[in-house]
Amino acid sequence: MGLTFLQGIISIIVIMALAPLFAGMVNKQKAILTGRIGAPVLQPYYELIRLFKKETINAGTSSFISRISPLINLVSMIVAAAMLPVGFWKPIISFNGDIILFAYILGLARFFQILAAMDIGSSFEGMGAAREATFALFAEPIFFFTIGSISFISGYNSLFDIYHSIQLNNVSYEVFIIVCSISVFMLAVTECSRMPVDDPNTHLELTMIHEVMILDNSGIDLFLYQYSSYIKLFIYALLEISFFYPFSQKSNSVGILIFITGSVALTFVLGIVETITSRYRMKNIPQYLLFATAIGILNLLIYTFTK
Amino acid sequence: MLEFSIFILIPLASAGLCYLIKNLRVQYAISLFVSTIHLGLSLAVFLGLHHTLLPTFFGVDSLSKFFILILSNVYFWVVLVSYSYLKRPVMPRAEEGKRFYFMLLNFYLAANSAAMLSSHFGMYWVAAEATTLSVAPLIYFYRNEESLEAMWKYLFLVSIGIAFAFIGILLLTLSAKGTSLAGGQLFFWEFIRKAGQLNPIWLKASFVFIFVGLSTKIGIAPMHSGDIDATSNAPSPIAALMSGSLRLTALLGVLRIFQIIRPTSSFEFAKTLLIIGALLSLFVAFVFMFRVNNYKRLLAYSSVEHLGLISLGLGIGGLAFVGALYHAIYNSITKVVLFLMAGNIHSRFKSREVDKIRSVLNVLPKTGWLFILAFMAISGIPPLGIFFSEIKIFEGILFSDKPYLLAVVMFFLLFIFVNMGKIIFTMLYKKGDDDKLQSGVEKFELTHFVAIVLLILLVAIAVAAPDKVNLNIIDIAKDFGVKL
Amino acid sequence: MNDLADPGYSLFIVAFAIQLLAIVFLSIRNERTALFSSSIVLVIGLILGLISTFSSALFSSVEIPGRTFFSNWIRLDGLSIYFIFIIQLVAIPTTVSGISYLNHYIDQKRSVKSFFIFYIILLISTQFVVIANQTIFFLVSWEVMSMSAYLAMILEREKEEVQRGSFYYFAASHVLIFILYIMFFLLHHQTGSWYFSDYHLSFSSGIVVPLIFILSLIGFGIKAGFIPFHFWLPQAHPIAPTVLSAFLSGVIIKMGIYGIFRTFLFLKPVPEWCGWLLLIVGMISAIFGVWYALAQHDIKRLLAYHSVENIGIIGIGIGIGFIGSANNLSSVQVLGFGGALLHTLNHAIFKSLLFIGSGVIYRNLGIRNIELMGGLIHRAKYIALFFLAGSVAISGIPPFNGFISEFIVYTGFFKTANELKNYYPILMLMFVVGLAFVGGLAVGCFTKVNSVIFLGSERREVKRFHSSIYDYVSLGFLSLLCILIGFYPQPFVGVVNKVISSGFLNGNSSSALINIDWHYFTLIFSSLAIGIILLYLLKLKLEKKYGRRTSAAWGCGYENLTPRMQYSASSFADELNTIPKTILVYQKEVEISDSPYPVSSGFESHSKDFVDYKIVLPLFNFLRSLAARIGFLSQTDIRYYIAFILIIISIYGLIAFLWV
Amino acid sequence: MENVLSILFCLSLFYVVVTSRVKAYVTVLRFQGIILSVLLVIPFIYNFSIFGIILPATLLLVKVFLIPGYINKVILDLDIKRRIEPPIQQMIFLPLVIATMIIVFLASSILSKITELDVIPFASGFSAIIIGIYLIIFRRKLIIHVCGFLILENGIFLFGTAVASELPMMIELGTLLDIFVVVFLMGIALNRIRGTFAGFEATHLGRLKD
Repeated sequence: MGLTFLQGIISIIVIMALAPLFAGMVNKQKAILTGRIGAPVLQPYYELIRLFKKETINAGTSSFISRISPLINLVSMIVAAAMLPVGFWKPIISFNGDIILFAYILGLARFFQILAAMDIGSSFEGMGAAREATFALFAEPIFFFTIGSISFISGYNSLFDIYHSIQLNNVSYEVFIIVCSISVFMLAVTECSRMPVDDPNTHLELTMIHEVMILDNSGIDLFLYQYSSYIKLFIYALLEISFFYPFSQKSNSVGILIFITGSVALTFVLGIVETITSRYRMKNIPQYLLFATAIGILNLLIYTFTK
Repeated sequence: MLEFSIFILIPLASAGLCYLIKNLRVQYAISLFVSTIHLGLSLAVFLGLHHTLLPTFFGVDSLSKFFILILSNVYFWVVLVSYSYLKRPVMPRAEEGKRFYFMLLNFYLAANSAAMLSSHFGMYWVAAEATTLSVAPLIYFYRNEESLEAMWKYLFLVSIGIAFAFIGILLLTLSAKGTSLAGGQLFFWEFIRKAGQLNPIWLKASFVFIFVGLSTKIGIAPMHSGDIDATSNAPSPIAALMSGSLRLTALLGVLRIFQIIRPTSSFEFAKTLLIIGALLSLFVAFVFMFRVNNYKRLLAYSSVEHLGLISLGLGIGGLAFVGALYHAIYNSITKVVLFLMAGNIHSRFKSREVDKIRSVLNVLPKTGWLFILAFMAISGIPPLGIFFSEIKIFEGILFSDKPYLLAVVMFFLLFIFVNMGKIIFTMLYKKGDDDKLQSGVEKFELTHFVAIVLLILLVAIAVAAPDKVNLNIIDIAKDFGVKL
Repeated sequence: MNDLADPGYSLFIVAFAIQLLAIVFLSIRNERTALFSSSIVLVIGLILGLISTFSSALFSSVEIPGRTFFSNWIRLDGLSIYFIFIIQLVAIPTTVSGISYLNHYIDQKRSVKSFFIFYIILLISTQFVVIANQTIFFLVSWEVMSMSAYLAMILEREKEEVQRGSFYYFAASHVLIFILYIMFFLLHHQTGSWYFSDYHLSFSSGIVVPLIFILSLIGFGIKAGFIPFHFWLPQAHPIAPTVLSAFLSGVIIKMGIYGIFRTFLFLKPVPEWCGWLLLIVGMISAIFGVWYALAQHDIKRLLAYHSVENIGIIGIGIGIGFIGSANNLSSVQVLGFGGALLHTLNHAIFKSLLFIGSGVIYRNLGIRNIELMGGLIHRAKYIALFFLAGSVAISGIPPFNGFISEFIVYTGFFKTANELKNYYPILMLMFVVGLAFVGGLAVGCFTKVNSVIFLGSERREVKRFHSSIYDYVSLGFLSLLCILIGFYPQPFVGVVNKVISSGFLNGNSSSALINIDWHYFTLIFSSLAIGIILLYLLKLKLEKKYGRRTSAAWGCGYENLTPRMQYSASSFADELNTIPKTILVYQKEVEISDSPYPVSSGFESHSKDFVDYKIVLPLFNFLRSLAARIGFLSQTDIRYYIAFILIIISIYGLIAFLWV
Repeated sequence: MENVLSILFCLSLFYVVVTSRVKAYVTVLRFQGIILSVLLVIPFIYNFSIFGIILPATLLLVKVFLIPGYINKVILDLDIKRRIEPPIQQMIFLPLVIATMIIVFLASSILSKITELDVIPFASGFSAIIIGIYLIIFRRKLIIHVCGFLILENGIFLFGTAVASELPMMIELGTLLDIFVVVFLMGIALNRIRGTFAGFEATHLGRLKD
C-alpha cells in the first residue's frame, strides 16, 4: 500500500514536472523541421516563471468567475493527471469507472474556461468559447469510443486495470492500437488546440480557439492557464502512450522505458504533423472530428468481428 | 290517492291558480311549495319510506322511482332560482312571458310526473306530448325572433316525432295480435311479462318508430336540431329543465320499449340501434364543437353528447348500463349548474355570441369559477360525479363484446372536450377590448348558492355513494336483465 | 383505525392536516399576511411530513415492511416513501421562495389567493398520488393533481401565451387520463382487484400485458415528457408562475416516472424489448431535449426542454434496469434503477433550483428572453452563484450531484456489457457515447445560459435588482443539497439501494451500487476543493505581491465597445443548432444590407417544436377542415329536419327488416 | 265498409297532392275528419251504447269543426296568399306519391301474410302518414305544414283503427286534446310570425345556425 501510494505521488510529480518540457520539445522539433534553430527546449519553463512574476490585469467587466476559473482548470488537470498510470505504477486515483471521472473532470475544466471567456464580455472571447463548446461536443464521443472499447475488451473500466489486464494473445489488439492511437491523436490535437485544428502561435484573434479564450488574462491567471494547457497536452500524450503498455509483459522497467521512448517519439510525431499540415478552416473542423468519430466506430467493428 | 294528487293533481291545480293569480311573488310561493312537497314525496318514495298505490294507468317501479327523483330534484332548483331570474332586467317584450311562466312550469311538472309514472303506453304518450306543449311557450319566453323560430321548430319537430312514437305504439299492439295480449291494454308490465310471444317483426318496427320518434325529444342525432334550437334560446332555467329532465322523460319511453324487447330475439337489434344513435350523436357533437360560436348552443350540443353517452351505455349493457344510469343523475345536475351560470353571463353581457364574451373571470368572478368547475364536472374530472359514471361506461364498453367502440368514443370525447375547453376558456380568460365591463364586482346571488349546493351534491353522491341509489340502480339493471 | 396508533403514521396524518390547514389562513383579508402565514403553515406541515418520512423504515436499517393503511387504500412501500420524500424535499424551498415571488404579483394588484389554494391542493394531491394503493383513489388524486396544477397555472390568464400554454397542458392531461383508464381497466380485469398490492402479472400471458405496458409507457410518458409526447411541456411550464413551474418541472413530471416504476412493479420481470424501448426513447429524449433547449432564448422554455433531457436520462436508467430484470442480473438492475432513482431526486433538486433562480430574474427584469439580459452577476452575486451551482449540477459535471447519478448510469452500461457479452458491448458503447454527447450539449447549453444571463455587461439597463431573504434561503438550501449529494453520496445511494432491494429485484439483492468506491469521490472532490482554495490563497498572495488592476477588455484596437457587441445566445449556439436544422425547425432571419453605407442590420434565430408544428397542429387543423366540410348537418330549414326523420326511419326500418 | 271509406280517404290524399289552393286543404281535413268519425261509429250501429258514442262525437267536433275552423280563421286573419307555388312541379310530386302508395300497399299486403290485418285501411293510413310528411317536406308555406301534420295525424288514426287497438277512451280523448292544443299553439305561433318575420314560409325561419 505505502509503496503504491508513493509511486502514485511520484508519477503525478513526474507528469507535472515534465509537461512543459514535452511542449518545449515539440516546439523544438517544429523549429528544426522548418529549418530554424528555435527556442530552447526549456523555453516553456522560462515563460511560466516570467508569467508568475507579472502583474495581474482583469478586464473591467469580468467577475469572480474569471478569477477562479484558472485555478479550477489547473486543479482539475492535476486530478486528471493523477489517474494516469506511469509505467505500471498504480496512480493515486484508480477505481472502477475512473475513466468516466477522467472525462468529466476535463469537462469541469472546460466548463469554467468557457464561462471565464464569456465573462470578459468581449466578442472575441465569445467566439472562442462558442468554438470550444462546439468542438468539445465532438471530442467527447471520440474519447468514449476509444477508451470505452478498450475497457470493453479488457472488461475493466479503470485506466490502470485496463492496461494491466489486456492479454496480447487477443490477436486483434495490434490492429486495434493503430486505430485507437490515431483517433486519440486526433482527439489530443483537438483538445489541446494544436494544428491542424487550432494554431497555438497564430496572431489573428479570429482564427484562434484556445488562445483567444485567454486573451484577456495575464500574470498568475495566464500562468495557470498555460501550465494547465501543458499538462493537458501531456495527459493526452500519456493516454496515447499507455496503449503500448501491454507490450511490456507487465515488467515495470519496460513500462518506464515505453513511457520515456513513447513520449519522445510522440514529440517527433506531433512536430512532423504540425509542420506538414496547415490549419483547417473553421467550418471544416466538424468534418475532421466526425472523421475521428468514424474511426472510433471502426474500433467497435474490429472489436466485434475479431473475437 | 295522496301520492297521485301530490305528483300530478296539485301541480295541475297550482297551474290553474297561477293562471288566476296575477302576483308573481304569490305564484312563486305556490310553485315553490308544490315543488318542495313533490321533491319530498319523490325522495320518500325513492327511499322506500312510503309505498305508493296509484290509480290505473299509473305505477311505480324502480326505473320511474329513479327518474322522478331526478325530475323533481332538477325542477326544485329551477323553481328556486326562477323568481330571481324573472326579476332580472330582461328584454321588455318578455313581460307577457312572465305572466304564464309559473303556470306553465307547474303544468310541465304535472305532465312530466304523469309521463314518468305512467304504466301505460297511451298514458305515457299523452303525458309526453303534454310536456312538449307546456315547454313550447316557455321557449318563446323572450318574445324575440330567435325564440319564436326555436319554439316553432321545436313544437313542430317534436310533435311529428311524438306522432311517430304513436305509430310505434300502434305497431306494438299489432305485434301483440294473436297472442294472449291481443285486445288487452297496453300496460308495460304485461308486455314485459309476455314479451316472448310478441311478433318480432312488428316489435322491431315499433321499436324503430318509438326510438326515432322520441329521439327528436331526447336529442339523439340526426333528430337533435329542434332540441338544440330550443335549449339554446329558452331562458336558462328552462334550458336547464329541458336538458336535465325533459330529455330523460323521452328516454324513459325508449327504455320501456327496450325493456319489452329485451327477452325477445330482437334484443341485439335494439341494442345496435341504440349504439348507432349514440355514436351519431357523439359524432354530431364532435363536428359542431368545431364550429359553434354561441355558448348556449355549445351547452346544448354537450347535452346531445351526454345523452348519446347514456344511450351508448344502455345499448352496451353490463357495467356500462349502470354507468349510464349514474350518468343520467350527474348529467342532469351538472347541466343545471352550467345553464344557470350561462344565464348569469348572458344577463351581464347581453349576448350569446362567444366572441362578445370576454374575461368573465374578472367581470363575474364567482360565476366564472363556478362555470369552470361545472365545465370540469361535465368533462369528467374527478371528484365531480361524471368521472365515476364515465369510467363505469368506459370499462363496460372495454369489456363488452365491442371493445373497439371505446377507441371511437374516446376520440370523439377528446376532441369535443378540447374544442369545448377552447371556447369556454376564451370566454373566461381573453381580455375584452372595452374596459367598461372590466370593473365589476359581483355580488353573491341565489344562483351561485344553488350552483355551489349542486356541485357539492355532485361530489357527495359520487364519493359517499349512497346505498339506496346503488341498490335502486341494481334493481333497474335486474329489470333489464343486465348481468353484472 | 389502529393505524393511528403508529407514531410515525400519526405524524404523517398530522402533517397532511396541517398542510390542509394552510388553506384556512388564506381567509385573512390582507393578502400579504394571508400569503405569508399560510405559506409558513404549509412549510411546517411539509417539514413534519419530511420528519415522518425520515422516521420511516426507508431511512433506518430495518427492512421496509410495505404496510397498508385505511383498509388498504394507502400503501407505504419503498417507492412511495422515496417519492414522497422527493416531493416534500422540493416543496419546502419552492413554497419558501413563493413568499417573495408571489408578493410581486400582489404589488401588481393581482390576487394570488386562488392560486395559492390550488397550489396547496396540488401539493397534497401529489403526495396522495404516490401513496395511493387503490386504483380509483389513485386516478382521482392524479386528476386532482393535474387540474389543480392547471387552475394554478392560469394566474396571469389574460396573456395570450398563458392561454395557449395552459390549454396545451389541459388537453394533454386529458389524453393521458383516458389512456390510464384503459390501462387500469385492463389491470383490474386481469387481476380482478382494485388494489395495487394485488397487481402481479407476468408477461407470459398473452397480448394484454404488453398492451398494459405500452399504455403505461404512453400515458405516464406524456406526463413525464418523453419525446414525442413532450410537446405540451415546453408550452406549459414557461407560462406558469415560477413557483409552480419549479414544482411542475421538479416533481410533477416525476409522477410519470413513478407511474412507470409502479407498472414495472406490477409486471416484473419484464422482457428485454421493454428495456430497449425505454433506452431508445430515453436517448432520443435526452439528445433532442437538450438540443431544443440549446435553441431557446426564453429561459423557462429552455429549462423545460432540459427537463425533457433529464427525463430521458432517467428513462435510460430505467431501460438498463429493465434489461437487467429481463436477464435476471440483479447487479445491472440495481445500477440502472439506482441511476434512474437518484437522478430523479437530483433533477428534482437542481431543476427547481434553476427555476426559482429564473423566477428571481423574471421578477426583477420582467422578461424571460435571455438575449436582453447580461451582467447580472454584478447586481446579484449570490443568485448568480446558486444558479451556477445548479447549472454545473444539471450538466452532470463533478463535483455536483448530477454527475453522481450519471456516473451510476455509465457504470450500468459497462456492467451490462461485461455481464452479457456478445453484441451487448457495441450497443452499450453506442449509448455510452450518446450519453457523453448529451453531456457535451448540456455543457454548451448551460455555459450559454450562465454567460448570457449573468456575465459580461448588461445588454439592457436594469433599474434595480432586489432579491429577498426567501430567495437566498430556498436557493441556498437547494444548492447545498446539490453539493452534499455530490461530495457525500453514500447515504443517498444507500436509500436508493434500499428502495430497489424492496421489491424491484427478481433475483437476490446485489451490492453493485453500494460497492462503487464512493469514498474515492469524497476524497477526490474534497481534495479538489481544498486544492482550489489553497491555490486561491496563493493567487491572492501573489497578486498582493505583484499587483493587480482592472482595465478595459481587448477590443482589437477598437475603443468603444458597447454591450450589444457581446456574443449573444443565438450566436453562441448557432453553430450547434444548424446541425439538426430540420428537426429543430431552426430558422435564421438575417438582414444584412449590401449597401456601402452602414445601415441597421439584424439577426434572429427561432426554433419550433417538431412534434407540435409538424404533427399535432396539422392533425387538429385537418380535423377542423373535415368538420367544416360536413355541411348537410347544419341546415336551418325545418323541412330538412323532417326529411332526416323520414330517411332515418326508412334506413332503420330496412335494417330491422333485414335483421336475422 | 271500412275499405270503402279508406279508399275515399286515399282519394282525398290525391286531391291534397294536386291542389294548389290553400282552402282545399281545409276542406280535405274536414272530409277526412268525417270519414274517421264514421269509421268510429260503425261498431255502434248494431249494439248502440250512449257511452260509446262520446268518442266519435268528440272526434267529429274536433276534427271537423274546431281544427279546420281554426285554420280557416288563421288563414283569414293572416290573409295568407290563397295559392301555393310548390318548389317542385306536380309532375314530379304526383308520381312520387303514387309510387310511395304502391310500395306501401305492396308492403302491407306482404306483411299481412305474417299477421292478419285488413290491408286497405292499414295501407291508406300509412300512406297518409307518409304523404303528410311529403307535404311538409315539399311545401314551403307554414300553414301547409300544419295541414300536413294534421293529415299525418288522421293517417295515424286510420292506421289505429286498422290495427284495431283499443286505447281506453280517456287516452283517446287525451290524444285529441293534445292534437288540438298543438294546432292551437301553432296558430298562435303563426300569428306571432306575422308580426316578426317577413313571410309565412319555412325559408324565412333561418336565423338559428352555427
